[in-house]
Amino acid sequence: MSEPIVLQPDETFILNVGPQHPATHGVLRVKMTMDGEFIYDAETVIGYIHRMHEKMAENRTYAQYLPNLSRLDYLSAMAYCHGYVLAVEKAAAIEVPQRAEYIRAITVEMNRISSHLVWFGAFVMDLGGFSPLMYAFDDREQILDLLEAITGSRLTYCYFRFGGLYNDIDDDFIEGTRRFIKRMRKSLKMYHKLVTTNIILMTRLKDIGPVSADMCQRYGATGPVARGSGINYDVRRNEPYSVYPEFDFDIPVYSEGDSFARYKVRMEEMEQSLRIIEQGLDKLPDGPVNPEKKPKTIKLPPGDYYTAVEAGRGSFGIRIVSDGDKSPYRLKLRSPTYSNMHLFDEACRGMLIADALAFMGSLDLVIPEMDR
Amino acid sequence: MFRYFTDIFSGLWSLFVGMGITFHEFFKPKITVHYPHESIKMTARYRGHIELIPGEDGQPLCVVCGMCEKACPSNCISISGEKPEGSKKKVLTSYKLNFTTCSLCGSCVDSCNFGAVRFSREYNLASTRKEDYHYDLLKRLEESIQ
Amino acid sequence: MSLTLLNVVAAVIIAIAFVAANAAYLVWAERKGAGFIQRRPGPTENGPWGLLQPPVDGIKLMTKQLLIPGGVDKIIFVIAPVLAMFPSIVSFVTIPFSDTIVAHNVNIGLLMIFVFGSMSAMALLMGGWSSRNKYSMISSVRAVSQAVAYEIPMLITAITVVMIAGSLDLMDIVHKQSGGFWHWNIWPFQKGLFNILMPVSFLIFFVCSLAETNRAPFDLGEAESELVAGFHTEYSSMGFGLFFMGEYANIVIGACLTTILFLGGWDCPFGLLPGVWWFIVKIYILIFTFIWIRWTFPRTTIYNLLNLSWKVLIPISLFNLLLTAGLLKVF
Amino acid sequence: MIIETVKDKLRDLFPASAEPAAAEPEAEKPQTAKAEPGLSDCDYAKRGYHLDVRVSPDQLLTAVGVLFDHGFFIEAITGVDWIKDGQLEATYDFCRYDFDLCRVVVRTRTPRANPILPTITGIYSGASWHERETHDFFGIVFEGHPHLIPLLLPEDADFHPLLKDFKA
Repeated sequence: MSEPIVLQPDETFILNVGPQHPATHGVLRVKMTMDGEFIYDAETVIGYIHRMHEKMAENRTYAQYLPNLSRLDYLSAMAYCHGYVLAVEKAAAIEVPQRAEYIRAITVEMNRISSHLVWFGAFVMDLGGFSPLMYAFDDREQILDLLEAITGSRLTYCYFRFGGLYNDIDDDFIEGTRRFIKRMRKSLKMYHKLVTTNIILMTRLKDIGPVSADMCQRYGATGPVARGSGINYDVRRNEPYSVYPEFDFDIPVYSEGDSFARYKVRMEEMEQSLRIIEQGLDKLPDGPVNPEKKPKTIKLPPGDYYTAVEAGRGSFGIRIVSDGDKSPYRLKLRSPTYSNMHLFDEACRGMLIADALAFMGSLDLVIPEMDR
Repeated sequence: MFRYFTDIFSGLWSLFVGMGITFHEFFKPKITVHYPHESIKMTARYRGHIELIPGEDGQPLCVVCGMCEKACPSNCISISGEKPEGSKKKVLTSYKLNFTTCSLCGSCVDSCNFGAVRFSREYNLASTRKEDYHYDLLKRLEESIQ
Repeated sequence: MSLTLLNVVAAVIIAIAFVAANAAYLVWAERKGAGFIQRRPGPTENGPWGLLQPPVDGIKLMTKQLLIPGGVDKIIFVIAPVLAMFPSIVSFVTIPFSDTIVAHNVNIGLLMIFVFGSMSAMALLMGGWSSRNKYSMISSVRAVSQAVAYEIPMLITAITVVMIAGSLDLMDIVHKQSGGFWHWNIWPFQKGLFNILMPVSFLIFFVCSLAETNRAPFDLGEAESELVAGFHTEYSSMGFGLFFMGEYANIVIGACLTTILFLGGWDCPFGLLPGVWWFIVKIYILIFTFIWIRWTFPRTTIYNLLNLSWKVLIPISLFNLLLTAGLLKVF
Repeated sequence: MIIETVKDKLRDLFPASAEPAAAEPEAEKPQTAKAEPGLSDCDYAKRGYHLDVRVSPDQLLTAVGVLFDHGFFIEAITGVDWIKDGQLEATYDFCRYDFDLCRVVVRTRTPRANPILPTITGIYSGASWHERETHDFFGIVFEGHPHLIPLLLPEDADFHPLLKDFKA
């Protein structure tokens, strides 16, 4: 890393990165004030694909809102649906069969791996390496095939229902998942040899984009961004929900706070997710996946309810304010990327543009989720 | 000084390891499917747009209860039926699906208590006009039976 | 006199044809290679194995409108792509493919190639500067600092070889290495001197030619994930096409030069049947390595690149120069 | 326990209702009734948070400052339009990074006709976007916010879509 450079505010020019730029992965715009190749100041402009999901919730019944959740973060749609069904089940006191909870955990973890694989590929592509993207997509394709076989779609699953699931899993899925776990472990080793230990990648990521724990607190960063800064925070552990207390898994935490720490956190999370899936398949109980009596119309008792789950990118929270009607009075979606991206403005000051874009990649952005 | 050379050497070695992996991948079989020339098997639970299920007499099983219409989050289903003289059941006269706003969530299939709708297996839909996606599912059913 | 003029004209025409054909089919090879490395088939639709893809691409590029954005420095903007292509064609005139196949051998051939090689950095600077685009401007500045940093170790390494051969004439350099692969400059023992740094020299030269041609992992000028398309962001149609062909022509020159300086030119590895085919085989192996590297590694940043050049490549190549000079004096 | 510490600190804000706010029956009545300032424990298993702090706008900064000092991070800021009361409520969610789980909700209300609240960007820098978003959706003006321009809505948006009387 170069010495800190004193930037001259009067010799700057403004560089508009985005809304259409290869590194922004969607329509995100960063207005950078540049001094040569160094960033003097940056202002992130979001909202280009804002769809007002929160207003939609007010006009729909609880069940009708289910498909919307997959459209927030299209890469780990399962976790978002999970958060929503958990929130409603908690408030309406709906019992969920154990088998359904296990299948939920398994599919959510598979989706987390697929989401991290896209991040891995796209991140290395941000850094200029192309082939890892293709290898990662090859592995992700296996997950999508498995999930497609049980849910019927490849990206916007809409698989969870209040109190249960859309339908049960079959033996093919279990067998296929076990095969996938073996394959994925092999691929992860390959990724480590090809990418993690690569000297070019290491020099590009080490000491780049430091995010301190204090900054995380001020901005409310969660997920791998916080865990890369030495904060041991994972909603699955800190605030156990669903059947996660019954699994034995580690939360990878690195204290460096640089892009490489975030990279390592996500790579290890994939391994931990594999462990969870394996245990889930071993422990999978028999029984129905839907409650005896499926609730027809759902009405929550008046009051407000908060539920958080660990999505692919951090803590995803749902606040439902109910007035006893069959649609929510107010529904707030707390998306993790929104908070994670917010610290970019402060953190990227004084960086080279190439480093800043690598840093942006390490935050793992999904723009539709940020804009909602 | 020693560190300087070990750094260079280990860096160089990591590069050669990476090249070894890509060289290995070079000779592995291809994994892509050449879409128009070949296609993959469709899964049993594939979600296409919905279609009506015919009964044994070839008529739709639908009893025009309107549950799917109500369940749809984006109001893309509109159905109507009438009660013919001397019959107890309502008979479906039209089942319109506006596929432009459908998000394939399956709420309609879930909500149907009579098992009258299911997902079709249509996947290669392409058109330049919006109107082509306003389906008349009843007509589609009649055509498929003929 | 007229005969010589005719010679030169014919040579230039052949060189242009060779460069164009190479550039076109290297794009194909690049895409095929990338595809194979990434486990997909690459272009397949046009002709057998997609072999008709390059002409089709060429037609597409030529039929597109040549857009000149408002506010650009028109003259420089138009000259830049030509300047990217021109030096590589001229360089080919002096490159000997075999004992007999050389357009016009000059006794300072190596120097001439380096002179024209430096001009390609000029083209990038002019293209980026005149485009009136901030990305292009950053890219052009990067390209120049990169060219400056990498020409030094490249030249020093070349001088080492020139000292061993005792000539700037490319023909002579190849002749000195004839008679089996153990005589090539890449190996530590040849002509009675024992210089263990020669393989390192070869690596340095190869890395420098990667950087010199703006190839990954040193494609900072283009850096599509940072600078959109770098210096040719604003170019369309054949303006872009010329930059593109210039890049591939430079790759061929880099491979030719590496082959001549270190791999014995058209010399057979076993001392049998020397000829142009060996030369072709060698340069295409090197070009494959270029492609292979591009699809394996991520891109470096500008300061890592300068660190590598000034802290690693230049000291080692300088040391090698001294060592070789000393050894030549002693033996 | 962090809950006790925070509660003790926050109780200073409410001299009048310092006596057992916790004793307040866990409301099944509509939210609108719980408008008066106070502090109450919540059933975590049902509500999803432990502590419900209702402050008046001028106490907001003190309450948030207490939470910042105790290592809370900001989850989200949002609003609720209580159109029947003629009030807008701003809701601040806080949580902690360590295993001493404690979720705190700070609410404050402001009249619907002229919604003005102090900004907390001085304490939590990350509140900036959340406040801008709340400004977009509800029209609440955060006084002292450095850059209160539309974030998610278009730059020239003059409507506030999450107000209950908003018609598209």
